Amino acid sequence: MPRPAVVLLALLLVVVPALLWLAGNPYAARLAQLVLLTVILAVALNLLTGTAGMLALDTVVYFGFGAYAAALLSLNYGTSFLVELVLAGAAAALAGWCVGVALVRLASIFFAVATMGLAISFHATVLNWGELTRGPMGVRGIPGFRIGEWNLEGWAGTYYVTALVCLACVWVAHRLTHSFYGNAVRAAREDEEVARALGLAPRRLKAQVYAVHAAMMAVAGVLYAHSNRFIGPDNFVLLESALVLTAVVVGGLGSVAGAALGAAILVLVPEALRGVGHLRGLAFGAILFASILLLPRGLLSEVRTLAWMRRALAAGGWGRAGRRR
Amino acid sequence: MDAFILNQLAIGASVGMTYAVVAIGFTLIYRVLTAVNFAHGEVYTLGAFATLIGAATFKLPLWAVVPLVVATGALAGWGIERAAFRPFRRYADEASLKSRAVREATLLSSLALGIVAREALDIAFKGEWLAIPQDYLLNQPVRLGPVGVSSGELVIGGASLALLAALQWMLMRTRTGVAIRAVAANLVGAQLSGIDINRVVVAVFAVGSVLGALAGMVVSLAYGSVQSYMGLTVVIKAFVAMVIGGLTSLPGAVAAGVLIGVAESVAGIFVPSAWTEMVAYVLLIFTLLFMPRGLFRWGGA
Amino acid sequence: MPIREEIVVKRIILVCALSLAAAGVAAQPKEIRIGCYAPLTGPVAKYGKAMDEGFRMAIEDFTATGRLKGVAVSIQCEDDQNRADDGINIARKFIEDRSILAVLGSWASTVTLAAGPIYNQAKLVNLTPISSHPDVTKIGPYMFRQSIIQSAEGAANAAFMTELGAKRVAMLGIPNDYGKANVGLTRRALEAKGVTIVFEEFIRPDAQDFRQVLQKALREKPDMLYLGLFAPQASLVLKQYRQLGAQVPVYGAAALGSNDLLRLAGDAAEGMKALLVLHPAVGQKMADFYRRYEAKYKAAPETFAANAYISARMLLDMIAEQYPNLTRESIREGLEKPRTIDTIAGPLAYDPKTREWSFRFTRSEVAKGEFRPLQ
Amino acid sequence: MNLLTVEGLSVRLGGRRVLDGVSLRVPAGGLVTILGRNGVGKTTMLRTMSGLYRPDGGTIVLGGTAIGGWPAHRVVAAGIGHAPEGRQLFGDMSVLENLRAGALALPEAAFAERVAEMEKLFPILSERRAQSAGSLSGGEQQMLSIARALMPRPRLLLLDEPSLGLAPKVVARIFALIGSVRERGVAVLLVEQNARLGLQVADYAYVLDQGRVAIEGAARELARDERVVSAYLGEA
Repeated sequence: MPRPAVVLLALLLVVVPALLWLAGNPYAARLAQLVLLTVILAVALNLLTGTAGMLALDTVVYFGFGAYAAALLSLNYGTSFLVELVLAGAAAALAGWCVGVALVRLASIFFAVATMGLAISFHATVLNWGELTRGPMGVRGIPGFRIGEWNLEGWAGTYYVTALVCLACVWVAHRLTHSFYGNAVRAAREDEEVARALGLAPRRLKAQVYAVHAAMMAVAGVLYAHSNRFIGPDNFVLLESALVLTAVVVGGLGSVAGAALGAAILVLVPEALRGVGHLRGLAFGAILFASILLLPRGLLSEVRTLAWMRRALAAGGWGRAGRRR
Repeated sequence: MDAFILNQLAIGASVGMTYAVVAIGFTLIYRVLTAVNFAHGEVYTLGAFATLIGAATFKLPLWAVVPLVVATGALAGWGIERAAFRPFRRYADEASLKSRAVREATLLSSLALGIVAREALDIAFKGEWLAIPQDYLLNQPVRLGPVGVSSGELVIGGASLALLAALQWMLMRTRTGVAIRAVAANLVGAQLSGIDINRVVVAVFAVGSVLGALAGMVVSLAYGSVQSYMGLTVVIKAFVAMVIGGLTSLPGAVAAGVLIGVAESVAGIFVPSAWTEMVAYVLLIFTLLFMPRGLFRWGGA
Repeated sequence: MPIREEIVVKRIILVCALSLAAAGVAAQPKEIRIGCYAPLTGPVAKYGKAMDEGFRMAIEDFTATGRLKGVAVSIQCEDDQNRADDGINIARKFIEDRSILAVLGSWASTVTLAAGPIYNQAKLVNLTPISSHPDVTKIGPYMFRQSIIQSAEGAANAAFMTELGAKRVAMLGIPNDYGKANVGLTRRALEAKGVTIVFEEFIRPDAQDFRQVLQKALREKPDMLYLGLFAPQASLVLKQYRQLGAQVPVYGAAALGSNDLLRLAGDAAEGMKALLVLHPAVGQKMADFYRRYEAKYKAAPETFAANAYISARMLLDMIAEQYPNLTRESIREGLEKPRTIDTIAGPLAYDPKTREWSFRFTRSEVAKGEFRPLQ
Repeated sequence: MNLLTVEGLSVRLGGRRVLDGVSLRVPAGGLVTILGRNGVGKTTMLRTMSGLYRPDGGTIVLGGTAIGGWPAHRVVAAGIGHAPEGRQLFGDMSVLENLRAGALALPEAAFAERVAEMEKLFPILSERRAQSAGSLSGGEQQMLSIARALMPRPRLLLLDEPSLGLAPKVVARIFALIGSVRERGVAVLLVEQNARLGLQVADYAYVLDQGRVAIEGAARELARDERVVSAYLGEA
């Protein structure tokens, strides 16, 4: 095991919960959980936008799909969240694959516009399809996390469920990006023609990444529905997509660690500014603007992170990824 | 066709004209820099607020509001270019001027600037819906055979066609127009021909934003209310109109804007109007997938 | 190190002294804090701000009565941006802050419905002065409401509309929890009275042009048009309705019984019928409130400011009665005691079954640019 | 008397030093060529003189005025015309409009006069006047590019790879035209990968290697220089 992974595990599974327990503050626990949820979204979007280079604004589609699937399944059929994670993840991956195959041939800005159309259409659908989604009222009374008789509704249970899923997603994203596969995807990002000449299938790679990202977002949606206990169309407006994209940009496109850092900033800074009231929106815009202008590569850039990871892996002599060098 | 259908089409066309008039400025900027100016919606909003301030605060006559709106638009365009676009033109070769990184960075920087502007307006005007004074409004009913429209709609339609014609004339017949088209066609070639591209780009932003602000003015005069979030929906529709119209074609964007309005209206006959919001995006995705160069390949400008 | 030890000892003494002081405060609280969540930014910020200002006026007026001398009373308003999520975050924050005795808010039912269960579970009273969705107080015993109740409004609307001769009604609503409930409950009451609903549609709140849907409504030949909208959309609808030259009478939901509508719609509102609740035309005390508010904030108040004022005044008066034995539970008990309170909107009667106070409705018509009460 | 004097020019692009202390001279009315392999900095050299890149060391003096670091449009006004690599024409604009864009500062009468002069020099362009630049053949595009650069009456013309991608016959015509440009008193700085051609027409030549001047001398002498023959003239 490399040292960074041990540190991360210890931090998320021991240190943070201990601090939250000491603070005895469910509000802080809720924020910590929200950060982890946003980390899943940012890491997933980073796979798509950072590593595969597809600027997407449809985060809310798959996130919302997972959330609504979880809410409606658990209320109507009493399913467990574990079942929903698998079902929603698989369904989103399938849907993502189909959408991905259709959309990946669109170049940069057109892809962004098409995904924006998807996001707005999704919102209109959940808002107007009242028979299924309960329309603008949203879905209330969603049960918390439970496994059989084991009640995980409290802050600690909610935190641990989210942390474990988050770690799993980060691990998957990390393995995908720091591998031959990741390099292939990056090649497809830089130049489809060259990638094709290298014997890769760039569009298939991109569609695959799109499907994986959709699955991760749906998983986050399931967690969101069960921890928030309420979802409504307003949770899935275009601006939420822009928020996650901002997190990825602030953190540094292409870097898994950067995406996670960006997610933490984008959740915690506006929350800290809550007292300032009406300046929050202004602050959000200003953070985005300043980070693009002053930190065009984000806080932790892809190149820097990759270089750091290589050193860490070489030092740790970790598994296949390390040996392949 | 019965009067109901005709009226529905007329309403759709007039709503489409409001998308079209915003799309003109938006498309002009895209055409020159291949960059999307997401702050354009806020320019539209600023135009509407300038109209409100001119009419309600200073009680200027309508003809005097126009220069105020024009000045507001020009200033906003200059500011957006300086703050959100120029910082990314660090090198002057083609590889960096129109690279994907620059396009995406300016898309986000203009989006961020738009958010800042919108929130600032929201704070300044307390998020209120504000009414344009009654006697400035262009909403007298006008009957054209079986179809009833308002004077404002005729003004919006007339204005968007006039602005389109004026812009086309400017692009084709004036030296500034030649310079703008040269910059749009080839940034490096334009510089080596002695054209100061920074000046041309500022001019483009100023002209495009003046058009956006004028759009905000006529729409606010036709509908009568103004609010800080009003540009949000419209800029997205203008974007869609630009893509459907073929990205760089001004007449294409206008036609696509009208088409979107009519399609929304026609769809509204068959489904509840809340669903018609999706019409533009269905059109958009259809266009992108099956006619990636836009519905109208009208060449020329 | 002796110096260090000395500091430690000093610190211990200090901590003891502080905790003693704290215990003293608990016995005789010098500070009373009430939480509030409202949309202070975003598209409906104006309403949230009206709430905030109503609360502040209530505090001022309460302080002026001198009932709790030397006690600082404050209402801490947090911005929920009209979003359920933010409402939930604020709720978690408030339930942790033991100095918060009760919470007021929010504006949108969506937000209150999302945050309410958290307050209820934590046994912290949430009194909403605005959110009118029927489900709000069904959340549990810690949820109270002091606003127009949609079912009551629906019945009153139906009674008024049938007296005006409505037989075929076309209804337009805003597609949010307010509009759906308002249109739905009014529709049910109308149908119970034998009225036919010939058309019902929910408009796009971000649209600017509603003539397309108005034409669709008029095609069904209604004899009355019902608007379950807020003032910004309703004013556009009214203007465009006049432009179409339609003659069918218009009836507005009680939310439209505000001067804000008249300001935005101008002449187009002429002849509209609506129920008034928190409008200066309903009584002298309310007219006084409006006058004082205008003098203070240099702008006409939203009806929501009056809502907020009434709720905060009632809460503060009750706290003064209970002082100094104040707990979160005592607030609930105080509100629970069946009682009729006297407010600027006249006497309000409490219904212990629904934990709501019922408001009086005054029938009115817009004539010459203002709401005129009808007998 | 030297028209252009470049002293110790250094340029850095994206962190890489592309030019490292290059010095060269172009006499008034002279024809000087820069030779070198792909990627040694020839194009960067011309682009820096034209103001597309900022030098980070050295001076560029044109007829007594230091123009180093000026933006491109001021350099053009100072008297340098540049027919760039890849021609960089305005594809969807007509030939006449391309010429117009090259001389926006000229008043109408002077413009017409210049167009007449250019059409005399490149008769094919008068036939193609209203055609869009993108529809011209490669040779015609190259002529248009040169004509556009000559529109504002420059004292010095920078020519970047005019032979690139053209058939030998066309190349011969273009090089003949370079001679007539020179006869009109315009100095020419020619960048050419085809060293043989460059040395044929030039008076003086510089060979660039890895951002530095490796060899310089009269063109006739360089054509016999062993190093140049083996490295650049060889079998080609």
